[in-house]
Amino acid sequence: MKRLLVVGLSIALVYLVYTGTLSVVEVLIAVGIGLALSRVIGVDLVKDESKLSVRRFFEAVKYALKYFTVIEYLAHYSVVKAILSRDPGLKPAIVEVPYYVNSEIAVVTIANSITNTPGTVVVDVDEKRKKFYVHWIFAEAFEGEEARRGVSAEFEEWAKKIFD
Amino acid sequence: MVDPSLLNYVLPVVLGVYGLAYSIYSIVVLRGPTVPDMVLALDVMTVDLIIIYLLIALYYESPMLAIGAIPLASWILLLDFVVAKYLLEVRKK
Amino acid sequence: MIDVLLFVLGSSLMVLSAVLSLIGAVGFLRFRNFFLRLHSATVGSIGGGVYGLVGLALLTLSLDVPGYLKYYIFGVAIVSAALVVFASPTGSHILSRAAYRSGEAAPRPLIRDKLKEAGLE
Amino acid sequence: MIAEALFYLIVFAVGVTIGVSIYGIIVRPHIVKKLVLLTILTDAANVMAVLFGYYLRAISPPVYPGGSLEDFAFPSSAQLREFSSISVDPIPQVLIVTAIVIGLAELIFLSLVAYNIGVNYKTLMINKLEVEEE
Amino acid sequence: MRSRGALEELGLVLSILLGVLLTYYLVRADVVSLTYGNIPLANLYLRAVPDPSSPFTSRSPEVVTSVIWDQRGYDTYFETSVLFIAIIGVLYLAGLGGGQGNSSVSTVIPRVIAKILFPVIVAVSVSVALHGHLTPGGGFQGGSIFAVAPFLYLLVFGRRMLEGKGFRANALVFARSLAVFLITVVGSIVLVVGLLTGVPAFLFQNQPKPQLSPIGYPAYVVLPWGGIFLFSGTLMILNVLEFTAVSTGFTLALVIIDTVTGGRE
Amino acid sequence: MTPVIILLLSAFSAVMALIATIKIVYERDVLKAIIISGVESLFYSIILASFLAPDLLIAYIAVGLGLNSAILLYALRGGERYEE
Repeated sequence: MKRLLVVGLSIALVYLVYTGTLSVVEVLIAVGIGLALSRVIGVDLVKDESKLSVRRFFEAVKYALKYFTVIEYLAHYSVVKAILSRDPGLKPAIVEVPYYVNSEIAVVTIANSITNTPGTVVVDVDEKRKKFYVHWIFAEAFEGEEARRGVSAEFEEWAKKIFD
Repeated sequence: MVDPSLLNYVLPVVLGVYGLAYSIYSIVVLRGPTVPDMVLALDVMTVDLIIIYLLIALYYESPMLAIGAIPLASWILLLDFVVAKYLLEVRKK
Repeated sequence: MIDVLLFVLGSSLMVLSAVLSLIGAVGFLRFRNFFLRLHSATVGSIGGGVYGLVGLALLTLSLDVPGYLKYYIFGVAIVSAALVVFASPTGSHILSRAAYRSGEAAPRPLIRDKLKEAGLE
Repeated sequence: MIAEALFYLIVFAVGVTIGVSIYGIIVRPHIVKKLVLLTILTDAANVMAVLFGYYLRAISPPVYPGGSLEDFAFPSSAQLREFSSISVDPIPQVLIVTAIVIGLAELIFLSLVAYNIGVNYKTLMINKLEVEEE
Repeated sequence: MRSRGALEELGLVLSILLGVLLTYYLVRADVVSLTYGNIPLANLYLRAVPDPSSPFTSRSPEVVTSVIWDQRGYDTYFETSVLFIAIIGVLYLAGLGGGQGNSSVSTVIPRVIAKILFPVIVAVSVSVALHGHLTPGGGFQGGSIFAVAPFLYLLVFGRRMLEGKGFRANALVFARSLAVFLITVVGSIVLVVGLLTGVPAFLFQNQPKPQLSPIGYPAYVVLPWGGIFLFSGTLMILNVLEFTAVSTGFTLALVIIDTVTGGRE
Repeated sequence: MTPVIILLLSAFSAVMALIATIKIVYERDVLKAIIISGVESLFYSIILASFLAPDLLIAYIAVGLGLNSAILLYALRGGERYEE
């Protein structure tokens, strides 16, 4: 029930933003479409209803703010320096990074956070052994905890707080 | 409220630089030696194109020209998927 | 007062982001390999796209134009920024995976390849 | 002056694109490439038709702009005259929407035909097809 | 690049010459021109279509969609039929059956992201189709945007998942045929009523015409809480029906093509 | 008055579309030709946006970039990828 409402209202919000008007009929249509869609695919989007809480939402907002200011700035700085300098000093390698979260969406959050910072790209995921294979442009370590500390430790902390 | 005529100082600069980046990406797409290179450049070009649409809509002050932005953003990955599927499955034969 | 602040913040974000997009394009020309170009593509799409969309949204919010235009472009810019954040890394991931597995583009300068050592095919 | 030169450059480039894609359709043997060039021919012809409706004073798409729904429903005559002096020509766009639908329908059908040719004759090249049939 | 023969060079030159000639005559005959304004026919459409007092009105601010469904409605109906017949032809050529359900591009990341993108695309497409008479867009545009969402599921999860969501081939064919049939009904209902009551009417007629035909669809309803809801007669109904027809048709075509080409080993 | 910079962008796009067409005609790899045709529809969509045709723009990004390339790639699976 909670799932139906949350997913439906967020779809209705997207609809209203795209439509650009706020009359009564539009809001009714938007809520109707949102609820209908969320009946069909809400089960796919939110597996566990008990995880929908306000605290987790604010954690996500905090994470997004920190990610898009501090972390992205540092990553962009190093890659832009590598692009513009005459001798980039690259050490490209595909390293093996373990992860310790369970839910699918937490895995995807970590993987997309890794890919969205310039310098690291997730090339493959091994779901059975819980390993990411990451193409890292300034490789410092190749496997295990050291690689995890360099690539994904902070993202994983946040993902555990938000989704697990 | 800020006077919209101030946009005349900002928009040409931004549109010019984005247009320059867009043109370099389009040259890369035509030149890129391998297939994944071309698709990757096409992705980034699409992101640039979204911003250019919104800037054009702001220039003409007509919201109807911005209508293509969200659909375009939601299938940046479609061509990637199709090409990846082709590369993976045809190699298997 | 807050409008002027928003305008200045938005336009400086946009100029910064346009320059980042240009740097990403230069990176495409300078790097010689697909797997290195992936990183400059990230610079182009996150630094050059998402920040530009957020800046455009802030800039539009401060202008003295009719409401339907202002809020519409604001909403569209924010939603498409969110979509780019979700969609662009997924595309990079699936493309690099296909390129690696099919051998279409080999990651040539590579100091160690754990994926090959793991033998995951 | 600059604007006119650029506009005629666009018209010229689109016109030559039409010519080159016709050449490619006739000369290249690969069926899928023929289909690619066919879509390009359609696209270029459509863009050319959009260029017919444009003029330099136009700043509005052919949609009557209104703030509220009442403006949409009951425009005055003077407003409409002003609208028609700044809007582009709607008729080419109407024709092109129809053309896009039909082009896509034809492409879906022809691509399945091309696939079946490839499966049955083990090749997609027109010139090799003729040799096999003798 | 292999060397090209003299004949091919001649062909390229000739085709470029064709383009140059085309451009020259278009510019020379003022078909493309920057200085003049609109031609009288364009002005007629632009002024008459949104104007409620004009005899040719459709009560809609969107000139393009209203010309498509009102002034040239009969033509557009047959264009929809062309799409319908093309998809029937695809069905005939393919012969449904076979094909395995799994997919090769599917790691955990695309699976989650496709689930997030699906409702966004559907919401956008419904908005485009429902406001076809107010903002740019319409049935065809909305339908082709919608078709991307099932296509994404098809690429990531395979055909089984799509069938589990209700996109089965029989249901799609049924929805499509029903929509095309209802377009015919909506277009001819004014004519039938006119024949029964003895007043003149036309096929695909939208608003009443002052001297010719006194009957037609209403343009808006007054809402109980004040304000009006404008739906421009047939325009919104036909847009919704066309949206159903085009979206189901494209989904059907993509499912068929994926089944046929993926099932071969 | 239409700003010159938008016209400049469209003129660049039109010329690049012409170059792309010539490249498609002489390209041996048909997969690359299909991707270049996708780029070409991006070029044309920018022309449509700056010449004020939003109705077509929205149909075009759905059809030209999404569906056309996908359908052509499916057709290419029937036979060989390289053109001799």
